Amino acid sequence: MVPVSYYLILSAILFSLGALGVLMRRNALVIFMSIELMLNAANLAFVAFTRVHETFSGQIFVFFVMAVAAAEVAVGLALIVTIYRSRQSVDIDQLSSLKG
Amino acid sequence: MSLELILFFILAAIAIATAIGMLLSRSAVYAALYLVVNFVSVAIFYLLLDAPFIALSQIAVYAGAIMVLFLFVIMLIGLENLAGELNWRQLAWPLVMGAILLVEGVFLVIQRVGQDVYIGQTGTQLSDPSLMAKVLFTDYVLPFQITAVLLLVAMIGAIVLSKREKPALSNQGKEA
Amino acid sequence: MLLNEANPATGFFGLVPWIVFAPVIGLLINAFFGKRLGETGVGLVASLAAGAAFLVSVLQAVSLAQHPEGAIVKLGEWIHIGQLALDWAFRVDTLSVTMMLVVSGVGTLIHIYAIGYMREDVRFKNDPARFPRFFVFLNLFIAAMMILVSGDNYLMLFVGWEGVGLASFLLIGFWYDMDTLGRPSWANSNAAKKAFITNRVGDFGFLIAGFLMFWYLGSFQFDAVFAGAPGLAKLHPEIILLMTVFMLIGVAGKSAQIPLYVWLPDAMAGPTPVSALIHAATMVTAGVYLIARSAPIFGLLHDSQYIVATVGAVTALFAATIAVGQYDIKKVLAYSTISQLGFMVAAVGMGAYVAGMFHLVTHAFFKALLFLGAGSVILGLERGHHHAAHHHGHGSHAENHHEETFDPGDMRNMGGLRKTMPVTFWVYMVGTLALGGIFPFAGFWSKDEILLDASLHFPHVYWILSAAAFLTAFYMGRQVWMVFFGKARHEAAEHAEESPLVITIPLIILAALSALGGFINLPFKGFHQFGHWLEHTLGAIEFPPFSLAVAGVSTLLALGAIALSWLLYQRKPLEHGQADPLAKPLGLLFVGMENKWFIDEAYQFLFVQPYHALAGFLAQKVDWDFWHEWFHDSVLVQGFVGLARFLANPVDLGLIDRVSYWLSDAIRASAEGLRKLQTGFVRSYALSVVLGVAAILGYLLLK
Amino acid sequence: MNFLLEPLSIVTFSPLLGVLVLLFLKSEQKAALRWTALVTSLITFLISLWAFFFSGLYNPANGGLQLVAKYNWINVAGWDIRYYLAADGLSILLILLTTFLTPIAILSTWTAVEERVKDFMLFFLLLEVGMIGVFVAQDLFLFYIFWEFTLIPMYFLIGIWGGPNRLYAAVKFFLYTMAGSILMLLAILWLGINGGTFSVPDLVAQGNIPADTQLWLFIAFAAAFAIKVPMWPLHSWLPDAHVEAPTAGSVILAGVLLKMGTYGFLRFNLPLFPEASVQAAPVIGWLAVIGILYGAAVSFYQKDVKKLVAYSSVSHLGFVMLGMFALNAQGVAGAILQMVNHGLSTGALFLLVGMIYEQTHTRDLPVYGGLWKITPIFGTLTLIVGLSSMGLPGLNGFVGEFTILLGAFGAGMKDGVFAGAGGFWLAGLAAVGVILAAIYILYMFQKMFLGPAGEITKHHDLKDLNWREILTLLPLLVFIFWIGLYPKPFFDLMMPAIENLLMPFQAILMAAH
Repeated sequence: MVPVSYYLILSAILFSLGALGVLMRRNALVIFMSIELMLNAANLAFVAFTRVHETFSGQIFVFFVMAVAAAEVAVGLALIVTIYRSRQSVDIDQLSSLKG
Repeated sequence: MSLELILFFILAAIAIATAIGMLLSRSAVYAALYLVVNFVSVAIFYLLLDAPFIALSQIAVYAGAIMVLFLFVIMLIGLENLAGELNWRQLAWPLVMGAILLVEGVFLVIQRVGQDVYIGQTGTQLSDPSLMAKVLFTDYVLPFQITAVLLLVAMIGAIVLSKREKPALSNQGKEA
Repeated sequence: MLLNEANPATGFFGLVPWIVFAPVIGLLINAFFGKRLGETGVGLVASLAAGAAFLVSVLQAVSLAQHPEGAIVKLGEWIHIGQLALDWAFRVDTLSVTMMLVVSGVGTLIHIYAIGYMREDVRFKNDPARFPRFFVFLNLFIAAMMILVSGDNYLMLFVGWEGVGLASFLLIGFWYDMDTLGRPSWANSNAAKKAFITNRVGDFGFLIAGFLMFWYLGSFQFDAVFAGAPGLAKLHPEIILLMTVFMLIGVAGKSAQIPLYVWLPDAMAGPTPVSALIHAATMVTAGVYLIARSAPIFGLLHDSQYIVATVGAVTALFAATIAVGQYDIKKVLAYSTISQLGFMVAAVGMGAYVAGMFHLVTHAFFKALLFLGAGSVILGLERGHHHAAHHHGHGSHAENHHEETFDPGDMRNMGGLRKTMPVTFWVYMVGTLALGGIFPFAGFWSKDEILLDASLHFPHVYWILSAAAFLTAFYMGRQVWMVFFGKARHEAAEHAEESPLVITIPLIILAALSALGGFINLPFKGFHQFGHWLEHTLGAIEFPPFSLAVAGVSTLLALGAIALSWLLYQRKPLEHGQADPLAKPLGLLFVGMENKWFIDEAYQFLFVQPYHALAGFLAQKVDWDFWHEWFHDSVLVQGFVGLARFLANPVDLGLIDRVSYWLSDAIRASAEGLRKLQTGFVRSYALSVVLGVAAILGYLLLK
Repeated sequence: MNFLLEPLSIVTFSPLLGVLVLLFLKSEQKAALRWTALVTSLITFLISLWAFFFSGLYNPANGGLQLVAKYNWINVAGWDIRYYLAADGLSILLILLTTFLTPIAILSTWTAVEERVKDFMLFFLLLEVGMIGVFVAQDLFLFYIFWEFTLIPMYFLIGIWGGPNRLYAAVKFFLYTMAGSILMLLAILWLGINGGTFSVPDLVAQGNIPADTQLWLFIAFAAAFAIKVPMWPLHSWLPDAHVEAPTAGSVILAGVLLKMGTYGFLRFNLPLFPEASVQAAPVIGWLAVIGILYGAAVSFYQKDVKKLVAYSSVSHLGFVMLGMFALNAQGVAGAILQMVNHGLSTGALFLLVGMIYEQTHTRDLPVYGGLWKITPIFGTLTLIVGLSSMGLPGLNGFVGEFTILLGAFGAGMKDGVFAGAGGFWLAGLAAVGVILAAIYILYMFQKMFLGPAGEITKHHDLKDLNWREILTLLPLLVFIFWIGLYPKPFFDLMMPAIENLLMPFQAILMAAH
């Protein structure tokens, strides 16, 4: 038997790694992948809690998260492609038009 | 130390390792491949947690669809050499923050959940996809529909975004 | 279906709705297919429809002869709310069938006459396409009039009442784009409008009477109302009086009594068959019918009778004086009609219902005859005018035709038509004698009966009516001398031509009826057939013995009047352009007669102009300038703008702005510092997000 | 989701399907857009017929609310707001009138609206949803939402497709109606909070509002409704809105939107505040009579045909208000029928005016004249509709006006509501309105169709009505004759509900005298 806290700690580790990825990488694609990693970490926690609370809600949430993630990836990648077309790069440090 | 626990640790190691691998990889293709492995390991965790439907969805959606999409995009925009992207002087803050997050997360889990909470034993019911479907199509039918619309909108959005602007043919024709 | 609902024991009663359906079918056919049917077809359809109605009426009379109690034929429910129960129900009794016979009988003859008349009229007016429309309207009139006389409740009567008003409006305005002489003008349509609106004033009275009736007697159905009226008369006689007075307003509108008679003379703008049918023989007698029908109410109070009889008598005399001063052949007849209606109203007002109805019937015959005769004269003159224009006209005929305003209805243009239009002359003479009250023509008997009743019960009415009778004979004499005798005063009259058979045959039939119509109710013991016929409906009727004194006096008066008119107009026939021989001796009096006592002008001044001014004042000054422009656009909007300005200038600029400037300065200063945080690097934003997450987690941890 | 499958929900929201289809059409596909809107509105009409007559779910002999759709909606902070739709004899005719007039109005835009057809049709169908919603909502909150919702499409219909002064008219229309609604909203909130529910039938059943409070609430509701009706002297927005609105907008404005005001009185003021209604009846009665005479006199003076018809609405709706507040069976039945009649005949008048305006681009009476000769069908139809509007017996207007006047006269009897406040004079003066109606209608008819040919008639090559236009008017004419000759089916539909409605008033009037 695995204590549920193990799963949660694993989820926390993966989440932190994902966050780290977002913070340290400049390539938009990799940042995107890191975000997916964070979503996965959250999903893992959901499923773990499903077993604790004995309800389907967690699984169903995971299901929705996946759907949203798919949508997000579709739009996000389209954005990246568009950005690449105009800038010939996906380095987000070069995208600084928001500078105040 | 049960077999399950051993399996858990092995898989956890793989998951963490592939995550770190992705973080550090020099090439986007490698990063993507690391991530696929990570997703598959997480899928196995789902199986361990008696959620077969989610596990298979995980493989189909994440490892399959999403990652293929990534690879397509990588192919589309060309391979970019990411060497030298990681500038260690810039990494101080991210590392600090990541560490803080990790520590806080772990402590929260310990504080709130405790180590002696075990997974329930009624898993056979929770693993039944048909029961889940029943809940999904009754209590959650409205969110379900909205999700469908969301996907449709995302699809249209992606099409609109990635469509190339048509060059103004008439003007060129005149000049030519 | 309709047949089943009638009592099978009572012969043809079940057919009675067809008196309405037949003309409705006729009008629908002509309305939709009129253009394709051609003129003869249209006329035939319309005449057949009217004839069918006449046939059904005759069948009703046949059935009534066996079952004098009559019948009520219910067609369907109309308005049922609470105690209000109105049905489409037809009442067949001797009174209504009398009216049906007159309306459809005279109506059919006039339909036939109109085929000939309109065929020429539309050509004189240059618009043959309008031919079918005339017969549509004419059938509409027959249908509405039939509803009026056959309805079993006051509301159904009212449907017909307004329906004939509509038909009258449409027919008066038939030549809506010209005046009576065919010049482009608003005159005819004004006349039509005037007729409708004046009638509406009367209808208003009718409605109020109806409301009183319903709320005090609980019904509109004739039998129910009559049953309850005597009880009410004991409790609240004032209500009965009000009811009768308001009903009298309705009668005054429809039957052209003082003070609402003014529309009828103008109504002569309609084609002559219309004048004959609607504005002489049938529609205008609806008021008389209404009072006769409501006999159980009017008979309850002496005051009601007194008022009605006086109004009728005064109208009779008043209109007769105006008739004396008119030159238009149809105007004379129009005022004569008003006067004769006054006789009838006075009769039914006095309670002499049989006399009134008798006069109604005979008057329908001879007045229709006179109008149609006048129409024939007018057509004859038109023909003569055309003829003359063709022979004499040098240069363009059309121009000649348009520039000269030849009035074919003006008696001053006539003279000597006795020779050129012999048939018309003879029938016209019959009509004149009947109207003048000369023994043994129809008018003598009926008028005599009215005078006899008046002499017994209402002496003042008798004196007034006698004077009116004298004037009647006088103006008719004047007309005949001016039109048919002497010599032609206009070349059109010289070349006048007799009308075709389709016109003269109805005239001859009507002439026969005018001559012999009086025999339906001879005032001798053992006769009185018409009175006994109506007795079934009106209850027991008093038949005063024939009085030689009354008859003798009225005959002497009539003969005297004719003699006087001979002296004035025939011994020295009028020359072209000569003033009326009465003008000098009567002086101002004749000016008044000539100008209809200036009543139209007075009404114009008293009612029309004030209403125009009031409407203008309300619309322009009150509603627009004051309420719309000033109050809304100035007070409300400007007030709001002013308030906004106050808030904007002193309050906003002075106070709030000052504060906000200070605030904005402070914010700008701090923003200068803060903008450095905006590196534009996505990752530094992400970092701050993570920072936030970490802070929240830390809070959760420490809580 | 069941709430959407209720018959009345389907009736109310079916135009939205058309809206959905319209969204996928291009703005250039004008024919397709028009057909879509027309077919949608026809389907809505058929559904409404089905719901009331052929589904077997509605029993006309029952006076209570039927086809009930009742669902909890918002239950927070002790508020009980429901999705509550139902119909009864008071509203059924108006619902049918709405679904009946909408396709006719759409048909009338076939050639009249050429710009932004898509937006026009969208707004029109949305407007229909709002109007039907107003007539079926039985929850005050829901009613208020529908009530305000109708403003928005109408605002755009006037503001975009209107005449030269359209913005002024649209803004005035919007603000005027909004101003009244605010007071009503306050009263609704008061009722909902104090009564514990927003459902009208429940509130009526509770019925324990003290008399003086009733009066205040009555006034607050009346403020919104009287502006919409519009009752004299709050009519100032009407001529502007009517004159500027496009034909179809005028038809719906006169035909349905104004009825929302009178319906509001009938549905809310009378049952919710019976004592206050009896108290206020003489005031409203007199305002109505003033409106009848004033509207008739003012419309007689107008040179602009549309304005003339607009002011005549003030007069006609005065009759409706007078009958309603006579508070007896004849008056109320006549009032409801007159609402329908006004929708039919004034709607038809606006259609006719629009048809000639399309050809001549002027509504100035003096330039017309002699039209009947050139356009006989047009003239004849206008005559029939005009006669119906002035209450010629045998046509629909008479049945309504007569029963209203009869009711009003009865209310002047010793146990009626008008007994102490003018008595017979109200009905008597209102009957004068019948004369004045003849004057302005005949004036209009004469100036347009009779007399010698006017400027326009001479110089334009005017065409008579075409088949589409006749088809647009034909249904209206059928009902004009039907109601005039055989109104029984219509009265049968409303009588049970009217008896229920009037039940409390007999007791109140008994107590008062």
